[in-house]
Amino acid sequence: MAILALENLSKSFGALKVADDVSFTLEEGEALGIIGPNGAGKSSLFNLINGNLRVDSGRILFDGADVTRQPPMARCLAGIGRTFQIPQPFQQLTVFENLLVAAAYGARKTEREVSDRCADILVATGLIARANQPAGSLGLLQRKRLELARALATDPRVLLLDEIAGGLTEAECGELVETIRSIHARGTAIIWVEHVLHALNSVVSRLLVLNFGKVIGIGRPAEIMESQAVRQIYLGIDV
Amino acid sequence: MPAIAKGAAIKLGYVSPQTGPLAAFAEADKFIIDGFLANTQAAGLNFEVVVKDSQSNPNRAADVAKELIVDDEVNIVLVASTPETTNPVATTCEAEEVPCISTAAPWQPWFIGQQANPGDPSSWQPFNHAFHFFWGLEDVIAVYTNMWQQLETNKSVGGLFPNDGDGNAWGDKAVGFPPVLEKGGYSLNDPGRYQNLTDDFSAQINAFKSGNCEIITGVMIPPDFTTFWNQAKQQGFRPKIASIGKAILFPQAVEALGDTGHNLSCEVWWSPSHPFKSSLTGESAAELAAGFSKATGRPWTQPIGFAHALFEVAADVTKRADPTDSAAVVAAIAATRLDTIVGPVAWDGANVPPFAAKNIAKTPLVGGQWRLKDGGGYDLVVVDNRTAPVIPAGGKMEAIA
Amino acid sequence: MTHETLSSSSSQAPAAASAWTVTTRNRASSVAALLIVAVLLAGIAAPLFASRSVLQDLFFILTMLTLAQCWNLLAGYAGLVSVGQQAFVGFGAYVMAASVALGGFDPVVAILFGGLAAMLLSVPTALFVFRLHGAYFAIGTWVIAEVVRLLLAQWKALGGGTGTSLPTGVARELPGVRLVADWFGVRPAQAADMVYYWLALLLACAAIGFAYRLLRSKQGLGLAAVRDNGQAARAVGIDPNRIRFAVYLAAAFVTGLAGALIYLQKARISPDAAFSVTDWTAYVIFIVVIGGIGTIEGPIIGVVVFFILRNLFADYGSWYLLVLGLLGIAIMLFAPRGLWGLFTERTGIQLFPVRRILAGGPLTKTIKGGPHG
Amino acid sequence: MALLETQGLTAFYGDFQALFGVDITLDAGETVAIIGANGAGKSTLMRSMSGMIANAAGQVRFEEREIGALPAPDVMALGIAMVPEGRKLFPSLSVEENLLIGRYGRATAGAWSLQTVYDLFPVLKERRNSPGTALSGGQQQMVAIGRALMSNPKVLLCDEISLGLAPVIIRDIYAAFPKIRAEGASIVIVEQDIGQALKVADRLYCMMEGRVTLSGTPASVGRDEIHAAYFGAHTA
Amino acid sequence: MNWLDTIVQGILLGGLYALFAAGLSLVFGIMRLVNLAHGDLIVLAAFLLLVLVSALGLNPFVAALVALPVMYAIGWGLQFLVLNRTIGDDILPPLLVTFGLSVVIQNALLQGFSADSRRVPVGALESASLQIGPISVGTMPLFTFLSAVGVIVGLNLIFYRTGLGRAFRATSDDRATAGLMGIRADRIFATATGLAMVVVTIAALFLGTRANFDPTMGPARLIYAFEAVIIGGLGSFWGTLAGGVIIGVAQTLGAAINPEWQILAGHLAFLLVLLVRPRGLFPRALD
Ligand SMILES: Nc1ncnc2c1ncn2[C@@H]1O[C@H](COP(=O)(O)OP(=O)(O)OP(=O)(O)O)[C@@H](O)[C@H]1O
Ligand SMILES: Nc1ncnc2c1ncn2[C@@H]1O[C@H](COP(=O)(O)OP(=O)(O)OP(=O)(O)O)[C@@H](O)[C@H]1O
Ligand SMILES: [Mg+2]
Ligand SMILES: [Mg+2]
Repeated sequence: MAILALENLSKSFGALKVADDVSFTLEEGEALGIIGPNGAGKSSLFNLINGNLRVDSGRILFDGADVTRQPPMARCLAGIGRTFQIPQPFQQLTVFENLLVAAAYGARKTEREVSDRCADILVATGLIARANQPAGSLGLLQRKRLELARALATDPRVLLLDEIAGGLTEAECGELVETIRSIHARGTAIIWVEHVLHALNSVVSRLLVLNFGKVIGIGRPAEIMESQAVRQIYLGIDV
Repeated sequence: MPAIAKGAAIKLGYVSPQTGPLAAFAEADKFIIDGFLANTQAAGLNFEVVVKDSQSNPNRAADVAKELIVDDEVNIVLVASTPETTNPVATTCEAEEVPCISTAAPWQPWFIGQQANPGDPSSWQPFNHAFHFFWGLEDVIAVYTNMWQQLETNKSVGGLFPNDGDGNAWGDKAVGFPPVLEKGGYSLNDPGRYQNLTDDFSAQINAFKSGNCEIITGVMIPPDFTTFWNQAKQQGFRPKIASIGKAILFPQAVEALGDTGHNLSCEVWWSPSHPFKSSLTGESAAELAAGFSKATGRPWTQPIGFAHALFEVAADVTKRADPTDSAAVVAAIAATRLDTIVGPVAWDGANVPPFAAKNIAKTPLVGGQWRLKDGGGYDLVVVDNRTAPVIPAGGKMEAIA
Repeated sequence: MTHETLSSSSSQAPAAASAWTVTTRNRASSVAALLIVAVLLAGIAAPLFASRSVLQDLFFILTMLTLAQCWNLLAGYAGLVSVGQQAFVGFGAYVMAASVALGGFDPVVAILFGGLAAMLLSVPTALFVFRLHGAYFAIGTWVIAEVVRLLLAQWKALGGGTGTSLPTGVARELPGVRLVADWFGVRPAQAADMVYYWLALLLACAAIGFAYRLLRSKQGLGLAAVRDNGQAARAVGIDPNRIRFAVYLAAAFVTGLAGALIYLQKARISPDAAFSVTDWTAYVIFIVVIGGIGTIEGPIIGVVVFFILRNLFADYGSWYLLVLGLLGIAIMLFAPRGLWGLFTERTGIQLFPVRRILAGGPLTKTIKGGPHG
Repeated sequence: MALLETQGLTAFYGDFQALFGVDITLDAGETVAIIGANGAGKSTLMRSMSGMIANAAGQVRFEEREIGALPAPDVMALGIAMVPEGRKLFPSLSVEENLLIGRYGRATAGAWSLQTVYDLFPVLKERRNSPGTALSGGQQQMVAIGRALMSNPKVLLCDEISLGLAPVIIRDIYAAFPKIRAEGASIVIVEQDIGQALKVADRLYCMMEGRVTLSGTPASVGRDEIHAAYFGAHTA
Repeated sequence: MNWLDTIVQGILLGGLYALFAAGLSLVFGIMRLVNLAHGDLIVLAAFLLLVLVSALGLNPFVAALVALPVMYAIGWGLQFLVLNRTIGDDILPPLLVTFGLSVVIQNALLQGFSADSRRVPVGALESASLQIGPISVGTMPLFTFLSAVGVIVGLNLIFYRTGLGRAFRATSDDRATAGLMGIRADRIFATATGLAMVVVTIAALFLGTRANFDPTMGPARLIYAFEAVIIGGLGSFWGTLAGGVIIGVAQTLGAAINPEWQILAGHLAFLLVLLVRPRGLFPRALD
């Protein structure tokens, strides 16, 4: 059964369409990748799904329920977790507290109940050594890890990942892929926006291509990568 | 004189607005207190005056009154100048059961303003420890109407009363201007209470114009009156008479109006031409004023006389009672019969309604006009003394050009 | 950076769970707890040996401290920089005065009414100002306070713009005053001072206790998250407005109580005084910022500094304010985290720690540095 | 002769030491790449060279002149422009204004102007009047590069220039490098994508934990060496 | 024709408020600096004018020309030496420092000039008026309004049409990155405050000639100025003018109903606008 379904979603900023009649479904436990040129509307799509942006028209169904009009916090509680492309840590809280607050609210538990899980997530995301330092002192890539860790802490059923592999070394990238795979293995559905294709393709089972807010292709990664449109507009390989 | 026999100093507390927007009222304080101490010392009396600044702030006034009573343990609290300072101080003294003598605020805002329910006269209570001497609204109304009678007008009056201690009292339907003016055959056009520091008076000017008012009266703070007066001129509204309380009390305020201050009229509480003498020093009013100008280089102002008189009363009271016995002091204040530099002061209930008879003593009031001097600057000339004939008039009422 | 899969955490094995510990306490805070109890006991007993003038000073300090804690809760923790707290001081005071003077209620009941009324007022206020952000919020709250002041200045039964005094006997009707006067053999005015003082002490302790409990709760953490980044807070399931609303209401309630108590003690009320932005907000901001915003200790230090300054310079007229202004500027420029911030930076001591420190597991070996890293 | 060089550069964030005596050189006309794991101190090095943070010890020399103590605007006026990590466009300025502001502190004539920048990144011309931050990440990166070029700098410092960009855009941007070099700017790039870095760089430095652990030309250093320099000898 | 007159007077009053607000708007828009001392700075400028007029016998308008560079320098120095240190994401430090400054200016003026209320005389111009149809319009209020429009036009040109204006906006967005563009943020801020002080001097000229002023009267007008800025929307100068006019007209209309409502009506208009448009009438696209 589909855990997330987008039906004819549209959104524009003035004349600029960032989502143009977007429809697709995400099956329970599926990992879907989204690629597309810069400015295609990928991050905006995430903002629509998690409620940061209001849709102009269309519906969003989560687990069968219409969440189109719900505010972001309600969607988080329902089970939609996300990371931000430009990291938005709680600067004055420590790394650990960032997770603690996300877990306590996002999973509706007490601090005590979630603290061990938060510590484990810190270990898994390689942030444990920074646990007690203010998040504001992290460098960019560590902030991205914190984004992932914090989203995980909310115990999501669907996890939206926005460009978290950029800027990693090969080895780090490999670690990240392992981490995401293990999250996926636990049954969490994932939508991952990423330009680092080899990482993306080693995790996702379907790939969606967005251009000017329109879905121009969706299918198995291998097929998509071979398609002429993708080669032209995204990879820049002339055919 | 029991206190002096013991050799301990008599402690007077004094509160006035020495800083802040009302500071002009307290300008002469230092001069007066220095003179008072020098004089009493020469007479072998041992006074100590603890001076506190209310900073023109009612919160602060209440605090310093408490300090005087609790920390300095003064025998009597003296307080002067505008309800913003006198009322919190008197209220505190009343609660602390410490004798308090107050002045330089019309008695209605002082007395009624301290009642729990000012709107309900039947609930008003006299005070046990707080006493006040000054004139009242009935006096200023009498003075104004007397002045107005000297000129031919249509008896249509425009009122400018702000929503503050003075304005509410002056505009009060029961004890303020409206009932008396009505009796005197005047029609009062009162558009309503405005807030102080208003930037536009076109509503009032329009109302006065359509009511064809030839007389303007009110109790305003100086910036507001200037705004009003200028705007009135710009809008072509030219009354024959403008009798304004507070705003044109001080010569500096009138000078700020440029040439347009000529023949504005106001009440005169005290002037160098008042025929009274200090019970402390024997100085005449003119001598006191001259002494102040000489010492400070500033022109005389009306509050000087009252600040001086306040200390006269205090000195007199302590002569008649043991200052450390507050009940005796209160009794002595109530029994005061003293000729001061602002006239006779006695809490004998004369000319005061019964509910306030115990706490209020009245001093004489006359009317005056500001006249442009030849070389620039203004003179305050007494133009109507029918309310207090002992005070000589210096001229007749003139219409504004 | 060793890699580990999440499988261990997902099963939430008890063995793994026991490896971690989370604490907020440190050694200084345990000592502090003792210290606080001692100060509290001394505070309760103070009227037995302190003079009236000291009691009055303490009353001032305690009520200002209460206001400062409330403002700190808003600005320091909830990111709501209000310049309009005088609305709640004044409204609480006015409702108290009306209950006493017009309604004939017992003064202590009237204080409660004052607090409740301030809280009621804060509901529509919050609905409005929560739509605004940053400086807009600050100015919005200020304007609302002005509006409330101007409206109450039209309340003729309480003297309009002139204001009014409470009935003279009110202090003596305070519950317990007669009892205290009899027990200690003091004049009613002094007994009243003692009762006022205890009420102020109670209020200040309640304010501090409430703030500290809040900060150590899940809600406190949520509040900090909202302050740091509202959008991210929403994305992890925190409803920023709900949590801020609750804090705003609570702060209004306590501020209203403090306002009512202050004016009950002053026994005279007028709109200009009760809604003074300088007395009830500017000085309070000064206290919090001087002491150290966003800490419980800061306002305590701040109020003491403010009190000392006030007493040192108050008799120098405008020079006093001039010096106060210059000092405020200087502290802000050279110690922007306040005096307490300066102190903790040097020593790492916190009397009311709220930071959750993770320990155990591999951390015990690798973590170094003080509480601020 | 070195155009820009650092000697014994040391930098701190509070108590935390981020650089430990870093020496690098950039010769005129050269492109140098700096690679390293995240947190290695690459951005810190760039910030030190551009005057954004103060150096605790050591020297930065530009055209034989010590500039380590100069604040960012002065460094920029000498001809060192930076494309900061995370783009950092000005939200209240339109795209075109964002470009124009690039020459505020140094309006030297040269190859780069609005026209030539638009030629380099045609998509920017279409969106010239929209607010800079309403662009997508990749478009913003183009503006950030264009903005730095507008001052016709002698040295261009690019921090994580391909981060978050679609492959086609990375290709476009790197395609612009020869042009940028041809117009006379020397370039320092910080790049995680070693493949990319090796393609454009004349020389490279590898950093780890605040130190330079390896330097050389792309031809001379092998993958293994780079790997060792990234993670230290023990994990190699 | 009372209603028409009321509205015209309100618009003219709005000009005065807009003039008070324009400098604030500039500083607020660029530095997010809530300058609580703005009102006191206007009063300070008014005293400067007073000194120039009374000591040197200058015509007030000439005195204003002399005062402009002085106030510019004061503003520049104040920003460069003091306020720059407080600028950041947090609105509190500038709030506190400018509040301290406000207290300092007030009390220094009290020491220097006493609490007397003063006035800058402009002679016959004070009471002069123009008769336009049934309405008489005071010459000085008209001047005030026209100056406000002039100031707004000027600020708009500088802010949106010049390199300096771009630098203002860039610095307001991100100081550190502006540094990379060769912009010296501290000088840009100082220039902005200097410019604001030029506007303040113009405001002081019309405040000082309109009514009495004394050292403590600054804060009373400050709130209207803030309201005008916020109604207009951050960074929009035309919005500031509109805001001033809205408050002015609301006040005169309120007063026409009952003077008790005069000031209240202005505040209520402000609240009403914000209720409908929480970011003001003409907010900048991104903030
Ligand atoms: N503002 C700051 N305050 C404190 N520490 C910082 C700050 N910025 C960076 N650091 C720390 O300094 C070290 C070096 O950071 P830097 O940003 O220079 O690394 P980098 O090599 O650019 O990494 P990345 O690939 O993540 O951008 C890191 O450990 C980082 O946590
Ligand atoms: N708040 C906004 N107002 C106006 N336009 C916006 C806004 N947010 C995004 N856009 C525009 O919408 C388009 C899509 O942006 P979005 O951030 O979704 O792209 P993206 O696909 O995530 O790109 P990238 O891969 O570069 O992150 C871009 O052209 C951007 O300029
Ligand atoms: Mg994106
Ligand atoms: Mg970096």
